[in-house]
Amino acid sequence: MVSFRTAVHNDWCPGCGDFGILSSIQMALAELQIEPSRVAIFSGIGCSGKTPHYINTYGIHTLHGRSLPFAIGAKLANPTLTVLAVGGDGDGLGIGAGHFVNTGRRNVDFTYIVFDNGVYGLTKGQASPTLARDLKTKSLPRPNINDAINPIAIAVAAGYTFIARGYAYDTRHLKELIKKGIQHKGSAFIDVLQPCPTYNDITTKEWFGGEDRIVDGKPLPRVYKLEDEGYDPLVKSADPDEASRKKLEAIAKSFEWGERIPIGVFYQNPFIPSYEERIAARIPSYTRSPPALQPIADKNNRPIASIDDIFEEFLV
Amino acid sequence: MVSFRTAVHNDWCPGCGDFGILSSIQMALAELQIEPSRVAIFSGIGCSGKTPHYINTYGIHTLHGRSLPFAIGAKLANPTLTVLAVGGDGDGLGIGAGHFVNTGRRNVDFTYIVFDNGVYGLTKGQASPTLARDLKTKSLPRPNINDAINPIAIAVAAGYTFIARGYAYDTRHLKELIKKGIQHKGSAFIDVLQPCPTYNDITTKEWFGGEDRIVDGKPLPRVYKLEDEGYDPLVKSADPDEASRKKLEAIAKSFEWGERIPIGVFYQNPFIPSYEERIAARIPSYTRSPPALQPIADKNNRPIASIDDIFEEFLV
Amino acid sequence: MIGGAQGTGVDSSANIFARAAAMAGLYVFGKREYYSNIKGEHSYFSVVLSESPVHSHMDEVHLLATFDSETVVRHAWEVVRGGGIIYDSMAVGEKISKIPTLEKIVLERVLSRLSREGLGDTVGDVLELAKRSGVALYPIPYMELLKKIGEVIGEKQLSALSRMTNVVAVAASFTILGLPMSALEKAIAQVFRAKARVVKSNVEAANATREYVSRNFLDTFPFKPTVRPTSRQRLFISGTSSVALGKIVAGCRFQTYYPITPASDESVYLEDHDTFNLADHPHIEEAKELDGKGSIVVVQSEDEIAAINMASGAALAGVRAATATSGPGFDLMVEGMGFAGMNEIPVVITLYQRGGPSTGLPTRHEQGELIYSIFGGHGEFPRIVIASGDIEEAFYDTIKAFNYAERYQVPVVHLLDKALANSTMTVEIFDSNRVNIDRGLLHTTWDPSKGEYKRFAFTQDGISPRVALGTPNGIFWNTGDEHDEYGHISEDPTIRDKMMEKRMRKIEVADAEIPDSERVILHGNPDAPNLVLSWGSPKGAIIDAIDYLESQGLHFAFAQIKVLHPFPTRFIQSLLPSYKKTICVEQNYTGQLMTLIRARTGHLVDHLICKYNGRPFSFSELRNALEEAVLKGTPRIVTHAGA
Amino acid sequence: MIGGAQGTGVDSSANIFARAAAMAGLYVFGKREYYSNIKGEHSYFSVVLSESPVHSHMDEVHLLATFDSETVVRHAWEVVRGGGIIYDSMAVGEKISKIPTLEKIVLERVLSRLSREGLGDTVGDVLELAKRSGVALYPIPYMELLKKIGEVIGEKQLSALSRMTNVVAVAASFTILGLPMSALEKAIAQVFRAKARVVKSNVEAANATREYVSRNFLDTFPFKPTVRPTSRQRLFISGTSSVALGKIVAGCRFQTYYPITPASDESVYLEDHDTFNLADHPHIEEAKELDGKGSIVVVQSEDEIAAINMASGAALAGVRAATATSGPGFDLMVEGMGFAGMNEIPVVITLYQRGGPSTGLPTRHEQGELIYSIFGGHGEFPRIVIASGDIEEAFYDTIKAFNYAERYQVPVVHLLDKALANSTMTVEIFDSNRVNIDRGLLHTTWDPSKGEYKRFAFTQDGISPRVALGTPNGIFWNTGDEHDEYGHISEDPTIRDKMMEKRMRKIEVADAEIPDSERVILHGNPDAPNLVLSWGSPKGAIIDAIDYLESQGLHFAFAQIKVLHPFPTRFIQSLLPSYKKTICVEQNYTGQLMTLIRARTGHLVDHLICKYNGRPFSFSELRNALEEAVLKGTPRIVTHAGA
Ligand SMILES: Cc1ncc(C[n+]2csc(CCOP(=O)(O)OP(=O)(O)O)c2C)c(N)n1
Ligand SMILES: Cc1ncc(C[n+]2csc(CCOP(=O)(O)OP(=O)(O)O)c2C)c(N)n1
Ligand code: SF4
Ligand code: SF4
Ligand SMILES: [Mg+2]
Ligand SMILES: [Mg+2]
Repeated sequence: MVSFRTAVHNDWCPGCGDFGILSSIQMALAELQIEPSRVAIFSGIGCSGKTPHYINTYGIHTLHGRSLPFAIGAKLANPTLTVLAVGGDGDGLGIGAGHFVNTGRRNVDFTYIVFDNGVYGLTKGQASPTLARDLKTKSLPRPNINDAINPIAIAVAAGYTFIARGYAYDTRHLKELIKKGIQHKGSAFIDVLQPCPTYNDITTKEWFGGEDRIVDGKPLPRVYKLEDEGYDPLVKSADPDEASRKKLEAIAKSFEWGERIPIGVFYQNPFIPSYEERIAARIPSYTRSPPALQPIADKNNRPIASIDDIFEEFLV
Repeated sequence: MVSFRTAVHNDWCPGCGDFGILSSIQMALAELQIEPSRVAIFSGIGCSGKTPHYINTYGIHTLHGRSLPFAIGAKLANPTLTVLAVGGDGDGLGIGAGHFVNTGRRNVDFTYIVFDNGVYGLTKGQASPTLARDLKTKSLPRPNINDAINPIAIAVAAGYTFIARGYAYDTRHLKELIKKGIQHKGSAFIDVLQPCPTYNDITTKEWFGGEDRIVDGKPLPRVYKLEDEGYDPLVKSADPDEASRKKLEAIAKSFEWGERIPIGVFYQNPFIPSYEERIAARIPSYTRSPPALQPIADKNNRPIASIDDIFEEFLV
Repeated sequence: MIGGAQGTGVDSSANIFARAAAMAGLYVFGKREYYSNIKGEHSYFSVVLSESPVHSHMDEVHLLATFDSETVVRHAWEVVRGGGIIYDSMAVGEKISKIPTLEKIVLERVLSRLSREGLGDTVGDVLELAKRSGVALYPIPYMELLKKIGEVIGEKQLSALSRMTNVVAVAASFTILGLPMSALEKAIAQVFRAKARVVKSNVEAANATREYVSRNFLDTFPFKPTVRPTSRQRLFISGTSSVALGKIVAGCRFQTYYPITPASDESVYLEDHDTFNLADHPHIEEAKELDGKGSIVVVQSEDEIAAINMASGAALAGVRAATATSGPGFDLMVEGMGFAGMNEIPVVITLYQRGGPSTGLPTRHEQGELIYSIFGGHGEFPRIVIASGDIEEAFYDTIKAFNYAERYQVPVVHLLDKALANSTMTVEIFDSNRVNIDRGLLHTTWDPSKGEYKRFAFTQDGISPRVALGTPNGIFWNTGDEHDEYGHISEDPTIRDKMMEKRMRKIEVADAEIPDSERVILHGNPDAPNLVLSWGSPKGAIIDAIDYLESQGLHFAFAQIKVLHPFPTRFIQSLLPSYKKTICVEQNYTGQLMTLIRARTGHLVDHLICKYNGRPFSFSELRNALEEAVLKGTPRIVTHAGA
Repeated sequence: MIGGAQGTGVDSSANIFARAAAMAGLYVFGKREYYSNIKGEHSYFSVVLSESPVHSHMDEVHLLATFDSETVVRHAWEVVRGGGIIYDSMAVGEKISKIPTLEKIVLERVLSRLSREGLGDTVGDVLELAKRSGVALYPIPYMELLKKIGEVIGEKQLSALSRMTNVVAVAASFTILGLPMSALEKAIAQVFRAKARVVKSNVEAANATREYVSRNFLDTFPFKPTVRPTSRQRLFISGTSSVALGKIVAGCRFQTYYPITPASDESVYLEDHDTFNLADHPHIEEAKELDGKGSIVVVQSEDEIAAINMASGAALAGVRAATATSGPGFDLMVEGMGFAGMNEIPVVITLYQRGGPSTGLPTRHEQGELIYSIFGGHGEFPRIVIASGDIEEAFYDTIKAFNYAERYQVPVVHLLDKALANSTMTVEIFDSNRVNIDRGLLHTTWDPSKGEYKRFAFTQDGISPRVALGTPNGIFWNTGDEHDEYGHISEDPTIRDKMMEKRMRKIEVADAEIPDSERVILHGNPDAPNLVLSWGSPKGAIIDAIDYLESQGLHFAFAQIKVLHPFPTRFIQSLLPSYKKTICVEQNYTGQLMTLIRARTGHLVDHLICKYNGRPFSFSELRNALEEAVLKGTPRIVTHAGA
């Protein structure tokens, strides 16, 4: 199996949930047997933003909150690439929330993984948009003043067609989610519960693992798998009413938090055309000859586009 | 009753839905008997953005997509003001979507009215984020390539505590919604269906009014009132499960579109503390003495803040 | 000049008129003014016709065609002695104060002037005043005439008929100007292409109007242009369309935009023309495979931040990518531009300047972003900034912008402005054979035997071999952080120094490589004692003005600076001392080119002619201002023309 | 110098050390270097102690205190002959190549140097080399010593003990430097305030260490500072805290921020101190009503766009409002800044410059935004840009920023930088009596008998009476569009001209009103033949360097420009000709002040000393560079010090 590792020194804190996400991505790509040079991973800024440097594919570590526009630009220019975007919760749902919402409207075929740790890690632990109100992590001088947003519900309302939640320490499960996300034709959003041992002492590995609730001598984990309870996220027809029903189920599930926290696929709708398909409906040659693969000059470096017939409307 | 009219020439197109929203706002303020100088209305850029110039209150016509941060800044600086924000769907849900989502986390006590016309009016009719995919308004060279987002569902997921939809041509109903929104303690979001006769020839006044479906010689309107069907949007206890149930009902209602389009209040939760209350929990003097009302200098223009005790930590 | 309320067809009638005049063999320059409004506010077109090439509009109006009272009230004053006004004979009784869209300040100005002349307060009084100053009046009973036409073409609906008011006004103008109706018919046919019925009824209306005008008015109009029919075809085209065509020819295959005036016209045009033919060169195998079709993907993004960053993402995938915007949108793009600078991504930003600051005057003109486009964005990174002087240049410069971007692997800001964007002009047919495509060090494959691929390999000239995402053996990384040759984050001070120097060296190389002749165009009289310096769209009015002044014995050379960054320092430095008086002409308050020249050369230009009321320089005011600068020595001249 | 891995207490030990030295009566300057990383990467503090005021760090290290091998390997080279290195005696055998956080390029440098000297590849070899060049070695068996201490204080947990490594290193340094342990005890007590147990065990550890060091090493350290106890207290404070205190005193009651290094420390500090006392002036009625408490609302926004616009919204409500950010955030603020300029909103932007472009070197130093802060944002609008030279100035300048903002009703950019933000320094206690609050034309009521309120009333000096939202009879409008005196949209060209002139006039008025003495500070020898020109934080190193060079017979005057816009053109123009050589010193690549001086005065400064490797100028390198500029005449000198 091809390795997706790089020799770059990884400087995340010991025990950071990011490691689990990184290896899940690497495993998913390896198992899907994608040639490393056919993949491009875009990230934002944050601890999470460093991820692409640790993966042996094209890695574009963009600006804070902007991984989605970059990723979409690249994918639309060359739809033959496998495109992923990764980044923090502050990055994607705080400063990047506008792109997050509007990306749902397009259904570009790519996969977006949010490292959801409840804090702004790299800037020393301020509250991120997913931290619940009144929580006071050890990095905060006062309890959090803002309510948390619900990323799963927003993704549903925005129009994502594959919506899932993973857990950073269940790499095998997360890897499968990522594989499904990549294989899904359309925009896949995966919210990953990612403990940050340095700043977030509330939603910790121990808490998710239920180490505070010992039953029969064993911790009773808070995290459970939707698929284990027979939850079916898949829309099976193009009927919009079915989609609406499934969306409501997904949102209902997203409200579960605290004692039981679902992970797995919340919603998947394969019946919405991807943006690439929508472009192809306008521009028939798009699939065969997308922007990045079109020739633009001849061997003498002369432009090959001919605008003579366009001139018609301007000739006087 | 005080008049909220100004002498400024109104240059909206004849028949524009904006007129109905404007007069609903004016009536709501007048009926609530708020003194004009106690109100500040913030707007974005677009046809809708011109609204404050036509209302005799403090009117701040801000930048494209930025009415919410301005409004929130003013309200938090002086919570004794009645603050409204108004703007287009492109303004609020396109370029402004990040503020829209993150404003839900705060529950600042103000009212936000979106003029939802499906197009970017002032820039000549491009598709806005609420226009459904494949629709081709007369202003578009090709059918719309993006899916519409669902503003009601996003507002729910983001945390708004009062969520309603109005119709620009039912000014009496809309006026009541606006009054309720203003009276609600927290962030009120009102999505207003606003026909744009110049560019949007699809979701027109005639369409909303059902003039294409004549029953018994009368048009059968698409728009109906939630309250007429006994829908109850109000959360009645602080129990989060009740709130979750009401949220799901609101979202379920938001999926109705096409043959029947609900207007009215979708969701209201009076149990979430406002941002002002949250600040007051940190800063006890906030309510009595908010930022804009604090004295900062004595009569000789000397600063009155004393930092001597803060020095303690720095003294060497 | 043609004026009326927005949304009533001012645009299309001006378009028909100008096109018809051009088809008759004249050179045409058209300028459009409109409010930031969709319907109802006043808008007007000024069209200059000439037997020789013309590059600007003038303040003097010779023939004013109006549909509504507002246009009469606003513009009658501009008509010269001997000129004429076409107007609706039914509207003369209207009270001026009843015109809702007339600003209070304008209303007061008009009424006080009328009362000073002992006149009343109606539209008719304005016309009376015009008549007193030697202007010919051409009252036309639009509705009556249209009804008659309706009888001929079998159309009774008033709304359909009134849509032809435009053509009536145009045909009346054509008749008064003595221009051939055949050209008008041709223009109508072109504009209403594919709508045969519309063409037919408009032609009927035009003919009926001609008949009416010939019958009712004496043929004494003194400003008739001489028509010399020519077989050479030209283009009659606007700035935004010219840039759009430039992008297609340049090989730009990905464009992003967020709607904004006046930039989005370009993107909407491209959207409308997103597939096009490829030239039938026998040796282009690829063209055949594509059935001879090329295409450009145009994406309307959620904001300008997304627009620039999507374009950069696409550029990383190897396509020539661009975005187009105006001031407020550019503000939101500077962070992304910095990323492109840091990661050496060739991306083109087409920046249509408009009246600022802030939302400013969204539909009006200004050149406010010269210094900003050179220094905007935090930190220091290489970029190239170019400005086009007219619609024809805009086409060729667009192609250059992409060549610079790829050759130097930098973001390129292509400065245009509202005046250029919304003007229309007769130009020589664009010649794609004059241009070439320079993709710089873009490698389509990477041979690993040449060594490991390093995206930011240190090289002599700072330019590193580039590959697109997806290239086998070409894996690289990008980061906005300082980085090593692979593109991995590095905070090492030595690497930092080398990387910073590598990037900045590219601008030194560009400065050395791009010839002065491409960076500064010298116009006018090279032996003149006076030198005008300018950039961008004032070019047209300057050329027309110095041309005129030359004939009056005042001599000017004119250096049009096209590459603003890297600034042609050596050339300008050597040029300046040869002139007695130097004069900057630009449309902003502070004199940004003047500041830039001083920053780069130390030289303080003697005079500044500037304007910031939102209306472009006219030939007339530059003629006067240049004269004043040279003859009276006024150091700062602010001009104010335009309504 | 104290170094170690991030997250292991380098910060707090440096803090204790520096504070203790200051408490002993010394002047202290501390500089902090760290990676954009949370845990594990190398970070270090350099602390300069002096009997007289000190304003900068130096390259030469006299005593290096290390906890980890990496610090030894990176910094041993910087220790001067006669200096000393404190290190963990257990780590000498470690292979250098095993240090994971050492960049390849550093590793290679170190290994090749060792092998050139015929040495091996362990930490011990580095120490051996140091010893060969006359450096004293102070091996300390940290763990062993800590265990012993543990026995004394009854603590067995290793993790708790190892947290005291810091104090051991500090106490060892104190002992070697011959500084009084009483000061160290005081500093420990202050830093661990409220944690009595921690204080106690740390003091025990310090004493045990002193004993160990005295017992094991000869007291021969040659660089001992002389301690002259003083009764006058001073502050030992960082740049971000200094600005925060300035905001409280200035009356800033609303601050917004979005997290970003190095700016957010200021906002987090304010959040932590959001209520404070009001002075007990008997005549302040209001203060009593508020129970003597003032407060500031600090809002963490969703992005920097929201941050600037919330601050403007608050400013409209009448409060003094500010936002603080760094380069990338400032990019996102320029549109909002333009709105504030257009609507004459007084808002303060505290801009902490850091290494650019793009994400750049987020935790490193640069002065990259001078020109950008003056010209950033589309179109032209008035603003004021000021820069502080050191931590003490930063306090007073913060108050000035608000006064300028309200007096001229403009956005003010207050330029600071990473070096200033994260340095700590002993300064005189801030004196609030030296400052006043100037709220300009802010009216708390509007008397309608004075006439209708017009927010943008045309006045002589362009400044209009201002009221806050909510003021009875004061209703006004704002719009980013050009507007009339009420704030309603206007596209009339005449109003446009007048409004543009009104706004821009305010900057002319500021230029006329703000005295030169407030805009340029002259330091050094006024009769010197050489003039240094600079802005911002290089001030400290320049003062120390020219002070030293003066004693060496090289004379310099130094003009520190504090108000960068409006630029003190007349003053600088009159100053420059009096000097033989002029030298710009600044931390960027292109020489932005040099460019600005040329743009404003036409004068080309003779020499540029610049640096862009992310580390601030040291006293040492400026001493050398200034000498080189003057003696060798090198026109451009780039310096490279710092690890
Ligand atoms: C425009 C801009 N604003 C602010 C920053 C500073 N910044 C760097 S990382 C970061 C937050 C990271 O938080 P998150 O996205 O949750 O990622 P995490 O570190 O938790 O993985 C911020 C605000 C920036 N780089 N750019
Ligand atoms: C940053 C920025 N980008 C673009 C624009 C141009 N612009 C003006 S109005 C408008 C769209 C308005 O659409 P919408 O918000 O739906 O309001 P409507 O006109 O439909 O009421 C845009 C994009 C702008 N003013 N600022
Ligand atoms: S700060 Fe938190 S998120 Fe960042 S690397 Fe450390 S543990 Fe991970
Ligand atoms: S364009 Fe549409 S939204 Fe704008 S004023 Fe006209 S009708 Fe109303
Ligand atoms: Mg995070
Ligand atoms: Mg709209």
